[in-house]
Amino acid sequence: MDSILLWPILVPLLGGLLVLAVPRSVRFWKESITLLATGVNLWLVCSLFDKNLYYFWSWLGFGNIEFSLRLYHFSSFIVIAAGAFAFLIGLYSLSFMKYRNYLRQFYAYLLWSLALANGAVLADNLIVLLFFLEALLITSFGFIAIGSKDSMKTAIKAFIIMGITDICLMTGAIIAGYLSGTLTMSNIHLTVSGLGGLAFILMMIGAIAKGGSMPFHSWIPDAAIDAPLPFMAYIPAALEKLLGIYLLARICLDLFQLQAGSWASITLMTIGAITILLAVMMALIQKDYKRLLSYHAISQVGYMILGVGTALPVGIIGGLFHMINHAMYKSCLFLTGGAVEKQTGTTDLSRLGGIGRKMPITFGAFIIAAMAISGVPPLNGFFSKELVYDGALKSGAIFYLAAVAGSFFTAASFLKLGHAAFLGKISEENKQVREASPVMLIPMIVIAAGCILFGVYNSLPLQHLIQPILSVKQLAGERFAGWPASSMLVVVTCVVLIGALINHYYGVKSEGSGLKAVDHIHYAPGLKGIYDRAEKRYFDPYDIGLKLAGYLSQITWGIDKAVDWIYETAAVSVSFFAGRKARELYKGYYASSLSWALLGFLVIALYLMVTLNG
Amino acid sequence: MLGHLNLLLLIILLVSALWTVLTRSLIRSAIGLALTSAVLAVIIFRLGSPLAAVCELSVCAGLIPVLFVSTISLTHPRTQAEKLEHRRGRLKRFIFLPFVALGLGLFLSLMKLPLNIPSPLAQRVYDVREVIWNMRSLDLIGQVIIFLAGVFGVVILLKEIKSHE
Amino acid sequence: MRTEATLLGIVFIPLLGSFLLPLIGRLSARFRNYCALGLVLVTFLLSASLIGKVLSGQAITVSQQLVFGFSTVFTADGLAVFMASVASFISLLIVIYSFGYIDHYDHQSEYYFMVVFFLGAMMGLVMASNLIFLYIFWELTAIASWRLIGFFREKNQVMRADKAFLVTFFGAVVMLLGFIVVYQQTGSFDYATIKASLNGGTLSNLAVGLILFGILSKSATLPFHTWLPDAGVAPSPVTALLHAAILVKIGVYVFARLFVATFPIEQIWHTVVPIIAGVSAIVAAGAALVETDIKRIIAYSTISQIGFIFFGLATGNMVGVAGGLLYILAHGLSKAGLFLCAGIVEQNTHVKDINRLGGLMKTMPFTAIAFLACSFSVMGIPPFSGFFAKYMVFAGGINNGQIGTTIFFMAGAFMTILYLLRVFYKVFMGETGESQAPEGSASMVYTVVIFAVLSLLSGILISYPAQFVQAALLNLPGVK
Amino acid sequence: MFSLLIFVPLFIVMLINMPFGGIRKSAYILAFLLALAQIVFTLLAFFTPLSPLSSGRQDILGNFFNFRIGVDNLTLVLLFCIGLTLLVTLLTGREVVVDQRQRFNFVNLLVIAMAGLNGIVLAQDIFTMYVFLEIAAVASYILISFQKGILALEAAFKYLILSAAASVLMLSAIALLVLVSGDTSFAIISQALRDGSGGFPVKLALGLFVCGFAIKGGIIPFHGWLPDAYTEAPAPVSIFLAGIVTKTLGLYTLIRVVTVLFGQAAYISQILLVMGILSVVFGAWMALTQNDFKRMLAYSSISQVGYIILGLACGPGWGLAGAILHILNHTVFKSLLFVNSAAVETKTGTRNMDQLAGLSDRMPVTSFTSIIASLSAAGVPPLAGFWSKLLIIIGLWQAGFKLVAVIAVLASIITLGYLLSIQRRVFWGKLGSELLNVKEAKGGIMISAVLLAAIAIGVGLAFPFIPAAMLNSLSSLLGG
Repeated sequence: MDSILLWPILVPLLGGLLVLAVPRSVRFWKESITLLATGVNLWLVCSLFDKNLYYFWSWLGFGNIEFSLRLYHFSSFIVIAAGAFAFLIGLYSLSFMKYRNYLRQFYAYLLWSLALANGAVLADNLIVLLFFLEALLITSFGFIAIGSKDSMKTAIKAFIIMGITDICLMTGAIIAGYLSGTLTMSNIHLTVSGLGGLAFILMMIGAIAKGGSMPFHSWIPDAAIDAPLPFMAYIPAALEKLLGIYLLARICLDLFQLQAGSWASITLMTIGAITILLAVMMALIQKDYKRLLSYHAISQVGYMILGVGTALPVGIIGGLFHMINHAMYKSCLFLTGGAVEKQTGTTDLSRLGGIGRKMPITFGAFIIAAMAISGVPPLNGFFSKELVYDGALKSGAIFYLAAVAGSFFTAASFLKLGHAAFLGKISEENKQVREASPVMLIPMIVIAAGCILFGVYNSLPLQHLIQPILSVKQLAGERFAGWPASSMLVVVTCVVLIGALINHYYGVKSEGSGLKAVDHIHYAPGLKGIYDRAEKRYFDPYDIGLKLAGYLSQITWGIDKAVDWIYETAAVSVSFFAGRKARELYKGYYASSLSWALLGFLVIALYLMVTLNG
Repeated sequence: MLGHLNLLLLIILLVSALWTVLTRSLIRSAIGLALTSAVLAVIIFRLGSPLAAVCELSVCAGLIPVLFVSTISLTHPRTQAEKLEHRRGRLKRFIFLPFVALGLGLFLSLMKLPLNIPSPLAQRVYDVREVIWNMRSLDLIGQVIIFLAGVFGVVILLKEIKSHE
Repeated sequence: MRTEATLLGIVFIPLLGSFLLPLIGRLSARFRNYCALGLVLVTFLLSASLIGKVLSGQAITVSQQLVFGFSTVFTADGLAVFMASVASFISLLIVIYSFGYIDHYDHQSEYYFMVVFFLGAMMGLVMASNLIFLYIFWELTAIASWRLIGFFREKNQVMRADKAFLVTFFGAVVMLLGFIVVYQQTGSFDYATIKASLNGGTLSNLAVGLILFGILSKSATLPFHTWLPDAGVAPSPVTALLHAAILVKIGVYVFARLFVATFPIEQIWHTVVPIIAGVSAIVAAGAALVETDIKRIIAYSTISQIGFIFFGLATGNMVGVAGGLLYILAHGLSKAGLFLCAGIVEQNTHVKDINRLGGLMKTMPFTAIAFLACSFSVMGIPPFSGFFAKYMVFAGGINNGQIGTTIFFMAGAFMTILYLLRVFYKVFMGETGESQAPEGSASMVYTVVIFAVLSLLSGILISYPAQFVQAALLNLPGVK
Repeated sequence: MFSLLIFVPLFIVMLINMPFGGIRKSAYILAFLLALAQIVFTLLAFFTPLSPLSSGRQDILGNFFNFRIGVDNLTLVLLFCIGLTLLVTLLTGREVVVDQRQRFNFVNLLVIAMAGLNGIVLAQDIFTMYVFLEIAAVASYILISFQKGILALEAAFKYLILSAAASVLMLSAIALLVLVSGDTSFAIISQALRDGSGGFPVKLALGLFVCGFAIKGGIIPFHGWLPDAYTEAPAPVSIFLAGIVTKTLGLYTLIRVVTVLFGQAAYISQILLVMGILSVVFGAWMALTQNDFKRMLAYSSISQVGYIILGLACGPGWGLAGAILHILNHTVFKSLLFVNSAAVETKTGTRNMDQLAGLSDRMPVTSFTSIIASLSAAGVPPLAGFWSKLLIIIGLWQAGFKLVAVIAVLASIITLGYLLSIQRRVFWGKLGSELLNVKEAKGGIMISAVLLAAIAIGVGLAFPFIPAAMLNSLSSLLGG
């Protein structure tokens, strides 16, 4: 009974309520509350690191529905990461969100999201997990909705996608609970077969959708435009990756014993590979800073899924490492995007350019993060990708190829982005641009430093944070820290990165600007048509799904109308028809009345005669 | 021979009844009714119930036609148009009737119904006065009320017709 | 003895008191309103006062030797008190809302008369402990709803009212046949006697099937559902009352009362009923996605959600049945809130077509937020109570081994999210529609906000209703 | 004692026709008192312990004239209905038959008819019954036509023609019975029928009786006269005809002769079932298509009488008890509906429902009482009609006529359908401009409407409390 486990949930929750409770006119209150709450939370979770704690409260008392929380190595690592991001982004928002509307709501959502995320990570009972995870829907919805005037559509899109996948997750969790007879996550150990397979698929859908993988991704690019930028850095880039991949790892490692080479593993890896490729291809052609980043947020989750999906220790470690790395560099990238937006007022790449000199620190943070995401050694992204490559290659060359190709396009698109935004000629309107405020710079610098730290000194995260997640038996004595084991992979990576650089120079040379550096791919024969359609959202699974739902509802509408027709028309007209016909038999003549009476009598007499002897 | 007489009487009864119904003149219809009742009285008499026969003769053949004729005398004759209207299609509705009657007769004769039953009534013979005054006094009162009602009806309806004139 | 008086009071105070309302209405409209509120309040307090008693496992019975060999007339056990408390509480709020809503219209006395009468009939139905009394109160609710649906008395509305009455009457008389079959089988109409004479056996399938007709028609489940969307022509508090609190819950309650709490039925029904409910849930959800009249959409949503409740109750295990009952609570609160929000929108804008509405968030923010919160609860998003209800219903289904049916219901849950957000977006967001109307009157807005808050609170504090439900479900034959 | 019920009316008829000065003026009062007295008298007799057939009672007049009359519960029910209907008819007639001379005739005929009806009910002799039947019939012909309308004359004539056919059939049947048994007393005939096998003549007599009574009772396919007569008769006469005349002439006789005298054989049940179900269904269907208020009620009568026939078909048991109770209930609610139609017709001058609308605000009492009557007619609890229909359906089911029970139950939906359409077309909807000055009916109509509605409600509410013994005595008329 370690009720201290409740505090990481309660502190941000109450903080959020306080933010809302205080009148708008009190200045600095919401900001200080936010910082205080996230700070306390960070301190709290750090102090709890690597302890084993358990909290239990008989919630409903039946149906295994108990409120149990469990802190152990893996979850403490995730809550620390979440707490750190929350704190940094809270800090960043102080400046970024200034003079914006709905500030109180923004901070409340920020704190609540943290509380819910903590709850979801700490949960040791599936329903507690679902409770917190699904409640995140509301905060995300609110977050996006307050972004701009037209953001409600995106908010709804996000809500629908996540809501539907959460229902899948719920059903999967119920099946898992049914199969194992308990909802306590630490006691569930199932195999992926039969009904368990269904449960796995459903839960996996929930997890990867949380992570933002294809085909549940399409709200993220829209949200990048509509939602407030700290939201992007906070939720899709950091929290949801943490939660989604955490969940996926829990599913694959604890709840189900995923076997390497099994169909479930292949499925996961396929999803991962496809996500990597398709999303990065889309990222490549984006002309908007935030939108481009958002596609990368999707693409990178493919690596994690691919890594975890291999079901090999190296892959899993790589995937998890990539998760934390991605949370870092992607939020850093979004933060630089936010700084650019704040200072220049736009994120449209065609209106940017050359601001690197005006905003050197931002540019520097960008370079580090971009190198990290492209997998340039010795930054953290490089090491995690190498681990994933290793796992992928062991599982199948095709997955490896996809991953490497993804890496190529990632590098290419970031070269384009950096070139278009920070280098080149500065436009007239951006002449007066200045560096962002220190409150915004600190988080970027901290995170960028983190990227370098986790790269150069990668044994810190790997040995202390990630490796203990796997049991000793699973690890089988392997070590993953330090320089990658296979130098062949490193060579290939370097070749690919150099290739990307060459490609960039070729593109700039032929098209004449950084913005158009990848136009030769964009407008390549065959690709152009696909791209055009993709930009028009022909391939948006959300739209396709809605259309399908529309057809289905038309059918059911028809059924409904048909049933109604029976009551409204058929029953009524049969009755009226019968009534009219019956009346026509009696025209009101004496004769007809008499004849009917006579006929009746005859029938009765006949009947009596027939039954006479019977 | 006597059986043939009964048959003859029945045929006369049928013919006069049909004439009563089918004729277009109300007066003739009333006369037909009287005739029918008279024939019926004869039949009843022949079946051995003289009292009933007398009643039938006095009431149905005497009183009622008189009432009818006196009522009819208050009406005005039909116009030509009304006659035409009345004539049209008047009998068509009954075309099926002979066939039904014929078919029914055939059917019944084929059924060979066991209609002859021993009559317990034959063993008891009551005096008519005894029957009327001692055994069926309530019926008698009932008859009186029927007459009362009938008189009311005639009074009300005749007054009605008079007030129309 | 005192508790028996309480029990009789729950039924007869509103039932008989309602007849006074038109008389009081001749004296003072305001006083009549408060009297109506008072009657409902007394009903609620009396039912709430029994909670402690039934939680300890007791059942209160009123006995009287009557014709047909009835010996028990009313029984209040956990299930009944739960239902009575929920229904009377929701009605209480709806009456408060009516103060603001109804005071523009004629025939107010009849309105309050019928609403209170309706509640009384519901209480009688809930407490009844023999089939004939059940049927009597069942039809009393039908009469009241008939008058209420046709409240505006335009031809169209009256036709709809007649349709509702006829369809439910159809179900009811078929159900009566079912009761007669039960009588034929067991020789009694008393629950207790029937149960005793069944002696562990099951009710005949014919009886169950016939009774289901009534239940499905009253609870507006496919294929007897079409009267419910049409009943949307009624005043909004009435639709809230019909859809959320009382009318459609009757069928569900009777299902729980007869087939879960009292009589054992054959195993096949635990499969058949979920399938019917599933089809109903899907069809109605689809229709809700196509429909454009705001009240009809919410009505279809009710039909769809009722399917979930049936699913839970029909699973026949603790989690599922408890989920079904909690669903009644959750759905009652949130759906009442939705209808009352729709009522505010409709009354202030005079538009019901969602394509002609829009952007009302700006002018009626409280209504919009309340609508959204209630929608979340219906969708089953934590921490609203709908989440727990939905979870437990699904869990019940899966524990019963009905994976396929549960997947079917999953699709229903997807569509719930779609159509509710569609309504919200089209009404409160997006382009400004034809008419921009201000927020409704205070009593109306307070009521919807209270409903939204209650939806939330009942989720956060789920353990209280859940414990109540659990206590109510102990030792029932239909709950394993 | 009971023979007074025949003699007092007779005496009053004679008295008021005496050429004394003021006696004509008091005719109405006398008749009114007579009706009241009969009600009180029957109620007194009903609630004092009574042997099944009170032949041993003090009956000085009866002994003096050597009458064969007898009284049992069935008789008492009918006598009560006669008194009640007469009372209501007189009350309504006061408002409708304004002309003094006409009213005098009207009262005279009513009292004569009453003597006839009482005679039918009390008679213990088949021929006596026939004679009194003719009294009631003759009085009815004149009552239908006494207001000189050409259509009414035609209707009366039609009734006359078909009644003549009925008389022929009945007389032939009586003759056959006399042939078989040698006497006309019920006791002796019954004895003879039970002793001998009877054979074809008995069956033929039965068939003839059934057809004769069916014509009098207006059962399909023998109903040709009924709609016209009910529709075209003056309003109070319609009440009288629908309320009691056809019931006594057709149904009471059917019970007394066919069910009691002949004993319930399977083939009788079959015939009654077929006629009953035809009447129920087609009566309801034909009622559905009417636009004329009274004509709809007339067809409704056919349909309701069908239920009574169905109850009879079940034989002794709850079906028979239900049939007898339904006679009472039908008297109450159908009279009430005709009273309402009289109110509407006198105040608006039309019976065409398409020309009416929205009268509920102008005529609240009429509207309310018509709802009570309609619901009672459709068998909606807790009104009286529900219980009798319930008994009939239970009887049918127990007797094994399950399909018929289902059809009968479903037909009650059509019943409710057309009765609701009366509400919709006459009382709800928008008030037309030409109806703005309509006022509520006054005096007698109001009193009778309220009285009948109170009985309909009262019987319904009191039914569960009636002692089982009373039901049993109704259901075991055969001595079984």
